[in-house]
This record gives sequence, structure tokens and C-alpha cells, in this order.
Amino acid sequence: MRRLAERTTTGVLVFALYLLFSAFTGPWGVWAPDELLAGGVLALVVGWVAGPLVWERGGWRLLSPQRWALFLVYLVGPFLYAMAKANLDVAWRVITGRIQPGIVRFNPELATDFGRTFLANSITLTPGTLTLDVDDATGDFFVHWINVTDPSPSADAVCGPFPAWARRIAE
Amino acid sequence: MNLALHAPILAIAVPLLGGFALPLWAKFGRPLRDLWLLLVSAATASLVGLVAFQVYTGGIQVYTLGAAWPTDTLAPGGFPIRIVLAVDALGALVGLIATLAALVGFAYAARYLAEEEGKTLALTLGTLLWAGMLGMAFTGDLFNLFVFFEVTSIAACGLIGYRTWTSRGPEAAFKTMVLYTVGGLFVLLAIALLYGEYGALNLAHLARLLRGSTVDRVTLALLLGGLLMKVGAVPVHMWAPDAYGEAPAQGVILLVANTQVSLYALFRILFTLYGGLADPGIGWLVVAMGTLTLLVASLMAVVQMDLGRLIAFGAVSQIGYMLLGVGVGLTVLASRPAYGLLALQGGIFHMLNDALAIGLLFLAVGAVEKAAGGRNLGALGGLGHDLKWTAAFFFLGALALAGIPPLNGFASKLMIYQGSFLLSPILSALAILASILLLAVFVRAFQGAFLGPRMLQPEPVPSSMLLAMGALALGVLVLGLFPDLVVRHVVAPAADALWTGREVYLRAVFGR
Amino acid sequence: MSVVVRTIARILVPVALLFGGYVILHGHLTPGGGFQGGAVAASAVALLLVAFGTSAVKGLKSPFAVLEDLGGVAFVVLGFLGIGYTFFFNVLAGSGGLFGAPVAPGPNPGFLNTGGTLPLMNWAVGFKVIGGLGAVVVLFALFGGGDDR
Amino acid sequence: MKRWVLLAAFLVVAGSLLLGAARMRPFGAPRLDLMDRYFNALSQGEAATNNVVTAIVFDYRGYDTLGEATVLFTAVVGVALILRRLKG
Amino acid sequence: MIVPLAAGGLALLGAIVVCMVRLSIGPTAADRAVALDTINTLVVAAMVLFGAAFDLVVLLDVALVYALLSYVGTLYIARYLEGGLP
Amino acid sequence: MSVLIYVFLAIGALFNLLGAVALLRFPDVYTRIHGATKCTTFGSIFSVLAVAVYGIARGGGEGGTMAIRAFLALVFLLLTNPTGSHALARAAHRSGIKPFRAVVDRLEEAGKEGR
Amino acid sequence: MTLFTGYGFWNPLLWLAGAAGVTLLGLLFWSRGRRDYRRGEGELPFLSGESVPGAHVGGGHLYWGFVEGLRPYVERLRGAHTGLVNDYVGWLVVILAVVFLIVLVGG
Amino acid sequence: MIGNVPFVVCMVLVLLGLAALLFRRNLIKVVIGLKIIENGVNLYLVATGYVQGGVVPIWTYAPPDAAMVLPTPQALTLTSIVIGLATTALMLAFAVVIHRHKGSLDGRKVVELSG
Amino acid sequence: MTLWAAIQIVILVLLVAGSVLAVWLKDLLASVIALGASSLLLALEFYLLQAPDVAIAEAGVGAALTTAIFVLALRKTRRKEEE
Repeated sequence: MRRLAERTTTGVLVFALYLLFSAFTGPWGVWAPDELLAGGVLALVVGWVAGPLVWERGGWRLLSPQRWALFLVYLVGPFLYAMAKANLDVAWRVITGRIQPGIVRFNPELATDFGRTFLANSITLTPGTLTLDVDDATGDFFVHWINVTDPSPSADAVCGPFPAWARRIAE
Repeated sequence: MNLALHAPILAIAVPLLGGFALPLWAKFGRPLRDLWLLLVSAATASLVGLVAFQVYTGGIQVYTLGAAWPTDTLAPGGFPIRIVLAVDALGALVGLIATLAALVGFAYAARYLAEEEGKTLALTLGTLLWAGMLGMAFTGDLFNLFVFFEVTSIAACGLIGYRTWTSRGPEAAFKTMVLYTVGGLFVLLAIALLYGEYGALNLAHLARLLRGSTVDRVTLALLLGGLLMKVGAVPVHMWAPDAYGEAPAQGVILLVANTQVSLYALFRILFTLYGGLADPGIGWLVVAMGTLTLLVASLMAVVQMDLGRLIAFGAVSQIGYMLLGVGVGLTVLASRPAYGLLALQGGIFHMLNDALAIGLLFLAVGAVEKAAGGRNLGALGGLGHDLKWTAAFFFLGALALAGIPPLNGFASKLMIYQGSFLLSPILSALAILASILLLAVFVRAFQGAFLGPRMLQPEPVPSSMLLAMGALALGVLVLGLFPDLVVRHVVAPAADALWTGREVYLRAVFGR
Repeated sequence: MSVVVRTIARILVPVALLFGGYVILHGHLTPGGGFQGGAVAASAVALLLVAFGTSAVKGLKSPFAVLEDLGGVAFVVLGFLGIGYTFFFNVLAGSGGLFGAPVAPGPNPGFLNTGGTLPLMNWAVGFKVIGGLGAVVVLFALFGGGDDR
Repeated sequence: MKRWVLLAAFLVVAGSLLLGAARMRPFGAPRLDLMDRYFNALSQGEAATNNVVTAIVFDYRGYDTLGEATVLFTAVVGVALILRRLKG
Repeated sequence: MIVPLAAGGLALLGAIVVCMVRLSIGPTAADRAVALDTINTLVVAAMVLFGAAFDLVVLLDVALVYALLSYVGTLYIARYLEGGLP
Repeated sequence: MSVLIYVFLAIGALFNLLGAVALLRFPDVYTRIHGATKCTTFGSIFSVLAVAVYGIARGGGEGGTMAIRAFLALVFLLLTNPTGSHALARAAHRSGIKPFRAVVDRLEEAGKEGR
Repeated sequence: MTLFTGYGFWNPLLWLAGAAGVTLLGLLFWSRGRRDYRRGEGELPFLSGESVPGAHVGGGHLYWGFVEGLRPYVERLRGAHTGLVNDYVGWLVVILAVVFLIVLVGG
Repeated sequence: MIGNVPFVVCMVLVLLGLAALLFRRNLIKVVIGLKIIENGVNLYLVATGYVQGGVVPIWTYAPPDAAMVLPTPQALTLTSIVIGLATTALMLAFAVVIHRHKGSLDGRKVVELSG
Repeated sequence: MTLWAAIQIVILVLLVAGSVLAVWLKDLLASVIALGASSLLLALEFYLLQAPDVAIAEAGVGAALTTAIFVLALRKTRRKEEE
């Protein structure tokens, strides 16, 4: 039963992606009927094959539309801002060559795989930090920090508001 | 479905289908696999026989793939756009040689290969190699020639690397593969140059378009380089002893047939594609390489202590005879004296003889190795006491290759000697010298392996292997006793396809 | 690999499979075709191997080999479809049935239901390539009994 | 001595190949393209396909593709043969 | 619109040249791998830009394939570097 | 619209070049990954966005498809780029490359403790 | 049955007949020999040196002088067969260069 | 426009690969040399089909009146790429097995068949 | 048009540079990386020569599968070229 649910949800998501791929193909509406049929079959097959893999470690909570809306808000809001800041930061460091790097360790207290992944990728793309490793058991993050101010910082000191966002979106 | 009309493509598609499906059948059980292989082999052999019969009785057979009707070769506008199969007498002869080798190889492999995962795969590779050789022999399209060239290369190298329990097999396979791939890439580069210059890929169409420009000449050199390598002419023969020595015997016989097919491709390029620009320089090059091949290979065979490698050098030297014969024909192609045709016939007849005799020798060596557990001439001896049939077959093959009179090798070599004597007596003398060397080599091998006191207790050779060898030995005897029939009815049309057949070929493809 | 790579791989494997399928399916309309789509889908296998280690692909060798055999057989059989005319004749093109709708000459947005036997051949080659390349990667990974760290 | 021969031969090959490339028709201007003009103009009608390359790969030159599939199959069988597990 | 898009692509190519320098001098293999990863990203962007500059939709599929697959090669190299590949 | 495209293209080119220069100038692998990943991701996003805007401005089935393809390429880049960088950085550390003038190296210490 | 080569001919049956004639001649000579000789009786023919029990003329020993005479030539050729794949490709390049020279300069 | 530069570059690639085959003894390096030759040949094939100002030979969303590049070389190149992949895989398999037996990939050290 | 010529020449020069690196470097992993880069640029050149089919094939094969097979083979053998 659970397997079936996994496969179905994967199939549906994959079908949605297929719709994106094959938009603007039909003479009427947006999608041609044969495209829809072929995409349905394809999504069924892919969902059947890859479904158990995708949901292997849980993550059902990601399906709620509220989280997706929040994700979009996050993407165009704080994330873009942080990225711009990161780039200017890199530019400044390229010009001045002033770095004081180190690898620090902190625990953002995230439990799920998706949450950790989300935070790790956010960290990598935002100012001065680069995820080096994630401890599977404890959830500790090892981060290469380009400007170390404190050898044993807290999560917020390194990456600002992102753990909170990660908890809200992907936990 | 008109079987006679579709026979050329069916002869290629059926073994391909058989090869694709063979591992599937093996999953259901080994008897099913063997049954399927038998079925496919029988069907393909009869189809190739049908094609050859049609070609020998009715002239060149042209088949256009994907057109509305097999003979619709030309698109509106008067040029071929699709892939064309054009089978002439030489192609059919080469196809017959490949079929013979494959059938004998499969019969031999039934008991020769150990029953394990590798046997199914090796049989599959054998089937695909067979299909590739047929595709190479029947095609009339330059790029298609390259594709099947690669099919045969990869299948052959897979077979060479069969013995993974030593490092020698993979080593030989790696070297062979590198050379085959480089040669194939040269051929592909030549095709690219020709395509960029003329916008055509069909052999006949290109033959009409070629004008002898610089690009054409570069292309000719590239094609020659690639194909001479695959043929195994000295100095680029060095993969051949490694590969022949290390492959399992049923693979070696396919490899030998593969060499003949590559030789066919070389002749096709030289005579049909570039026949209009007949250049004696190229002919002399082929003659020189042929002479070099037979001398160097037989000299190298003198000192070998490994039985397989010794026979392998013998096999390489036979390629020299074919190159010599056909090279003499190519040299005098423009003026066409009668001895050119004679040498050409000798060369082509020798292809047939060589496939039979060298195949017989390799199979006998395989039987010796399986029975005695080794191939080193220093350790072997006295096997003739137990392996009477194998010894007899080995002796027959050795005599045939060395050109001892009543056997088939003599007839073809006589024709080659005579043709080359009339071109230049030195060539003939060198060829006879090589023949004498070979006789010494084979007598030494025979004496070392089979004569003398009984030194070890060999296993008995299974009867299916003996049967396969017997078929080849019968061929050797028959071809030796009736050379005139074979030359008149089988070889002469094939030689004519090269000698005067260029215009016929072009007309058959173009329909006018 | 770490949890980050594994999670992203879990997202990307179905995406790669779908995209491979898309490329195969639209081989006669957009760039791509059996081989390209098959290569994309086989990369999903490679991704699986690199992210999850040998244990994830251990059982895939035999199915891939069967898939490849079936693809090859299907391709030859599709060639045999046209044997009433010639081998490889495109019997379905323009016949009005499956994949048989005719195409108006000139630029058009592309319709899936065209191409005759071409889409079917695309699928045959696609399965063959998925099976073959996947089997190659798996064979390389399994050779010598790898140590999965 | 051997190395010099090799180098000289390499240089000869290099010169000839570059000569051949330089003597080609200029880049971007095919001289004879009857076949390709035929494909570009008529493949939509004959093979009912928008993608001319696919039409060539699977229809006009489908036999080449069969050979290509055979090459791939052969290589996979070869790899399976080489990397097979031996008993004992 | 063709010229600015193509000029943007040319700028990306300039960035690729710089990355190529790192690829050639990089002291460790990790440096080279980083350069390769960067080139991957840049080539995807350049492909998208050129596709738009040619005004051909069908070309963009290639960029998609590349965006999806270039990652696999990087992962293999990374996994080799950390010594964990089977 | 065209002004937007110009601006996006300029930002994209600028930051991509910056990323490349950072790759060249920074002293060790980790800092190079810093520069390269952040800047090229950001720059590529803007380059791709320029194409998306161009597609929307073009309109019709063709422009719409172009915009969607560009958007999908962007999503893939965002998914794969940081992950690849993370994998490379992790691999670099595991292959024994020390961070340049590191103030502190907790990962090394954790490894020594027998993680 | 006769294969005419234009300048000569070859007929295996005639050859076989000739061979049979020679064999008959040999038999004739043989039949004229000493009838009273039995194997094992009398003296063995002297073959250079003393008889060593268990000696075996192996494959490497036959044609020993022949092989030794050819050895200087063969050793050179063996030196060329290094077994290195680079040398194999090198020979290919040399042949290619020769063909290029013949085709481009000589033709 | 740029003369025969692409053709010359292809030949340069072929010669580079050939040089690698001639002067590099490592077996995997030999395979890499073969890949480079193959790249050159593939580029040559595609370059022969280019028409100045031509567009992709696909009618989906094609511009209404533009010359198309020649499609046949592209089809040939596809075949050639597949063949290249097949050969590469097979040769690497051989190299792996050789290394398993000999513990080395140096051409001089793995030679058993010579003379 | 000059712009396209400049772009093509840059790509071709980079292609040759990548191939030279692939031949030249002693570290086989670095060589494979350089080969990957050169295959990438080859795909870009195919793209500019209006051959998207070939570019996709080269991308799929060169970026993912060839690198994967090479790296797997390197893993089974050794990384450095020995002298």
C-alpha cells in the first residue's frame, strides 16, 4: 500500500514535470491529447520504477502546497538577496584578497534528509560559507567559513536565518 | 515475401536476430540455446547459398534498403540516396568463406569451449561476427562498410580476449583493438573527406564522381592504411600473431575469415572505387607489401616455439600470397595483359584455400592444446600415437599451406608464381623461397608435436571437433583434386568482377 | 556520498529517467532520439551508482541485459515489418493508423502522432541503449567485488 | 635512428592530412549536396517526420543504425565476456 | 536581439578561457575538477544564450540535457577523489 | 523588455567573469569553490533569465517553449550546482588537502576523534 | 580436369599417376633388397655419436642448422616485434607515410 | 568566413591523438588518445555538413525561409559516437583485466607477447 | 557574422587546448578531466554548427558516461602514469 502511494505520488509529480516539458504543443488549449496520453504512460512507468527510491526516507510533508508557496517566497526573497550579497562579498575578497578561512562545526538541529539538503545547498550559495560535510548520525554541519570570527559558532552566527527557513519549508 | 529477392538482406538480418536473441534463449536453458543457434546457422547458411547461387547464375544482385521496391536504387534525379546492397561474385565468394568458417567454428565450439557463462557470450559474439562479415561482404555503401568493419572489429576483439584467466588474452585483445580502432578511424576520416568533397556515400556513385584531386589521393592513402592494417600486411601485421595465438580456436577461424573479408573490402576500394584512376604505384605498393609479408612472416615462423604463434605467422604469410596475386593484377590493370587475370585468379583462389587450410591447422592446434594442456613445442611430442586423426588433419593442412602438389595450396600458388614471374621474376623467386621456408616450419612443427616417443597422456579429442576438422580436410582434398572446376566456376567470375567488372558494377547499381 | 548528494540524486533520478523518455518520445520532432534518450536515462543509472554505491545496482545487471536483448530483437523485428516492400521500409508512415498521420511540408509545431515506424524504432533503440550502457556501468562497478565505502 | 624515422613519418602524415584539410572546399559552402537537398526537401513527405536527422538515421539509413545497434550490443557482450566471473 | 545575446555568450566564453587556465595549472586534481565544474555551468548558460540568439527553440533541449548530466561526471570525479568508488 | 534583457545579460556576464577570476585568484581549493560556485550560479541564473524574458517577450508557442526550457535549465542548475560543489569540497578534504591558512579545522579534529 | 594457366597446366590426377609410378619404382627397388634382414638383428646403423637412452628429437631440434643459419636475419625481425602497442601504431604511421608519399608525390 | 580553420583544427586533433598513441606508454592514455582522434573525426564530419547561415535540419518551429545545414553528416556522426563509446568501454575493460593480472598499466611492463 | 566567427575560433582554440592537456598531463585523473572539458567544448561546437542531435549525444556520452566509465576503470587500476 505504501509502495503504491509512493509510486503514484512520484508518477503524478513526474507527470507535472512532463507537462512543463511539453507545453505549447497542442492545436487547442495548450497540450495535445496524444502528448497527454504518452506523458501519462511515461509518468506511470517512471513512477513505478523510481517511486520507492524517491520516498525511501520519508518526506511526505513536502507535498503540502503551503510549503511550496513558502519555498517560492524564500527563493525570490531572502535567498536571492543573500546570493547577491555573497557575490559582492566574493568580489570584495577577490579584489582585496583578505580571507581568514577555517572549518567550523555547528548543529542546526535538522532531522530530515530534505531539510539538511536544503540547508546545505543554501549555505553553499550564500555569503562566505561552503558545506563540507554533514554528519549522518548527529546532523552536525561542517562548514568552510571564509571569514572565521569564532571557532565554535552557533548556527545563526554562520548562516543567519536559513536554518529557520529550512525548518519551516523542508522539515 | 519473395525469398529470392530478399535473400541478401535476410542473410544479414537473420544472424543479427539470432545473435540478439541468443542470450535470451540461454536464460531458458542451454539446449534451447543450441537449438536456436543451429536453426539460425542453417537458415543463414542456406540464405547465403541462395544469394551465391543467384549471383553466379544471374549476375550482380542489387537490393535497396527502405525503398518501395528492392530495385528502386535511384531517387528522382538519378542518384542513389539509400543504402544499397550490391552483391557480385567476389562478395558472394567471400560470404561463402565466412559462412564456412562460422559453421565449422560453431560445430567445433560445441565441445571445445567449457560450459560456463562465457560460452553463451562467445557464441553470441561468433554469430555477430559472422553477420558483420556478411554485411561487409554484401554492402555497396562506403559508410555501411565502416559500420560493419567496426562490428567485426569489436566482435573479433571480444573473442580474442576470451581467456581472461591469463593476462595474455586481454593483452592481445587490447593491442588488436587499438590497431583496429585506429584503422577504423582512418577509414572514417577518409569517408568524411570523400563526403565533404562529393556529398555522396554510395560506392558506385562515388566511383563515378572521383576525379583524382588531392583530397581523393589523401583519401585513398587513408583507406589503404586502415584496411592494410586490418588485413595484417607486414609491418602492420603485428597484432595478427598475438591475436591468432591467443584467441580460442573457434574464434581464430572466424578471425581468419575476417581477414579475408577485409581483403575483399580492400580490393573493392582499390578496384571498384579507385579503379578509374588506376595507378601502377599503388599496385607496386601492394605487391611490395605482399612480398614483404610472405618473407617476413615465414622467417618469423621459423624460430617460434609456441605452436599457436608459429601457425599464426604461417597464416600471416598466406595473406602475402593473396596480396601479391591481386597486386600483380592491380599493377597491370591499365594495360590488361593476360597474366594479370591469372595472378588475380590465383590470389582469389588462394583466399579460399587459405581459409580451409589455415582453419584446419588452427583447429588442430586447438585440439592439441585441449588434449595436451599446452602448446609449447619444447614440451610437446609423440601426440600422434594417441591423436591419430588430429595428427592426420594437421599434416594435411600443413602440406596444403606449404604448397605440396596434390593439395589445393599448390594450384593457387602455381598461378601466383606464374603471374608474378611474368611481372618480375624476382617476385616469383621470393614467393617460392617463402614457400620452402614454410614447408620447413610446418614439418618442424609436425615433427615436434606429433612424432617421436609418447611423452604425455593426452585426453581424447571429442568427435564434434574431429567432425569440424574433417569437413575442412575434405574441402582441402576436393579443392586440391579438382582445381580446374573450382577455378572455372567459382574463382573466375570473382576475378572477373575485379578485372573487368567495374563498369558492370556501376551499371548494375545505376541501372544504365 | 553524503546526505546532500543522495537526496539530490533521489530527486534527479526520476527526472533523468523522465527526460530520457521525453527525448526518446519526441525523437522525430525535436533533437534527440533513441540513442540520446537512452544515454540520458543510462546516466540515471550511473547517478544511482555513484550516489548510493554498488549495493544499489547489484541486482540490475541481469534485467539490463534482458532489456538490451529485447531492444535489439525489437529493432530487427521492426525492420522486418517492411519486408513486404523492402527491409526497413517505413510501412506505417502516412497510413493513418498508429503514428501514421501525414505531415504538412514546411515549418510546423510538431505532432506526436507522426513518423510511421520511426518512433517505435526510437523506443527499441532507446531500451537497447538504456540496457546496454547501464549494463556496462554496472559491470564495471561490480568487477572485482568492489569495496563500498 | 628508429625514433627519427618515426618522427619523420609522423611529420609526413601531418603534412598530408593538413594539406588535405586545406584543399577541401571552403567551410560552410558544400559543392555537391544533391542527396542532402533531397532529404531536406522531401523527408517530411516520405517519412512523415519533422526531424530530418532522425528520418535519415532510422529511415533512409536505418540499416546503418542496425549496424550501430549491433556494435553497441557486441561491445556490451564483449564487456560482459571480459569482466565475467571465472569459476575458481 | 541576436547580437547582445551572442555577445553575452562570447563573454561567457571569455570566462571559460580563464577557467581553462586554472584547469591547466591547477596544482591538484581537485582544482581541475572545480574548473571543470565551473566550465560545465558556463557552457550550459552559453548554450541557452546561443540557442536564443539563433532563435531556435529546439536547440535549448541540449542545454537541458547538459544541465542535468554534467553533474554526474563531477560526482564521479569527486567520488574518486575521496576514494570511495567501488 | 529589452532593457531588462540587457541588464540581465550584463549582470550575468559580469558575475560569470568574476567567478572565473575568483577561480584563478583564490589561494586554495575551498576558496576557489566558494568563488566559482556562487558567482557562476548567480551569473548563469541571470543569463538564463534573460533568455526566459526574451522568450516571454517573443510570445507565441515558440517563445513560451523557450521561456519554459530556460526556466527548467535554471532549476536544474540550482539543484545540481551547489551539490556538485559540495561533493567536490568534501572529496578535496577527504583526499587530504589542507585549507589554506586555516584558523580552525573542526572536520579534521572530528576525524581524529574517530567519527 | 586440367587447370590451364595460360602458360602451363596443372593436373592433380596426372601428378597422382606420376606419384604412383614413382611409388611403384620404389617398391620395385625395395623388393630387390635383402630378404633375410630382420629388425633388431644385426647392427644398428651408425648415427653420429653414442646412443643415449630416452633421447628425443623435439620440435626445436629439427632443422637446427637451418634455423641457426637464418638466426641473424630473424633476430633483427624479432627485435622489431617488441609487443609494445606504441610501436605497432608507429609502424602503422610509417606505412601511412609511405602510402602518402607514393600517392601524393609519386602519383 | 573563417576559411578552413575548423577542418584544420580537426586534423590537429587527429594528429594530437596519434601523437598520444605514439609516445605515451600508459594503456589508459592510449585510450584517451583514441578518444581525441575520434573527437577530431566527429568534428570533421559535422563540419563538412555546415552551410553558412544554415539552421538546424528540424522543421519543428523552424524559421520560415532559411537554408538548412546538411543532415547526413549528423546522422553519420551519431553512429560514429556510439561506436566510439562501445570501443572505449571494451578497451577499458581489457585494460582493467590486464591491470588485475600484471599490477601495472605501463605498456613496457605488461608485454608478454613479443618476438 | 564576425561575432560567430570569433566565437567559433575561441571554442576551437579551447578545444585544442583541452586535448593537448589531456595528452600532456601525467596524472590520469587530470587527463580524464581535461578530456571531459574538451568533450564539453566539442558539444558546444556541434551546437554552433547547428547539430543539436549530435550535441545531445556528445553531451550525454561525453559528460556523464565516458567520464563515469573512465573513472571506474581508473578506480580499478591506478591513477598515475608510472615512468
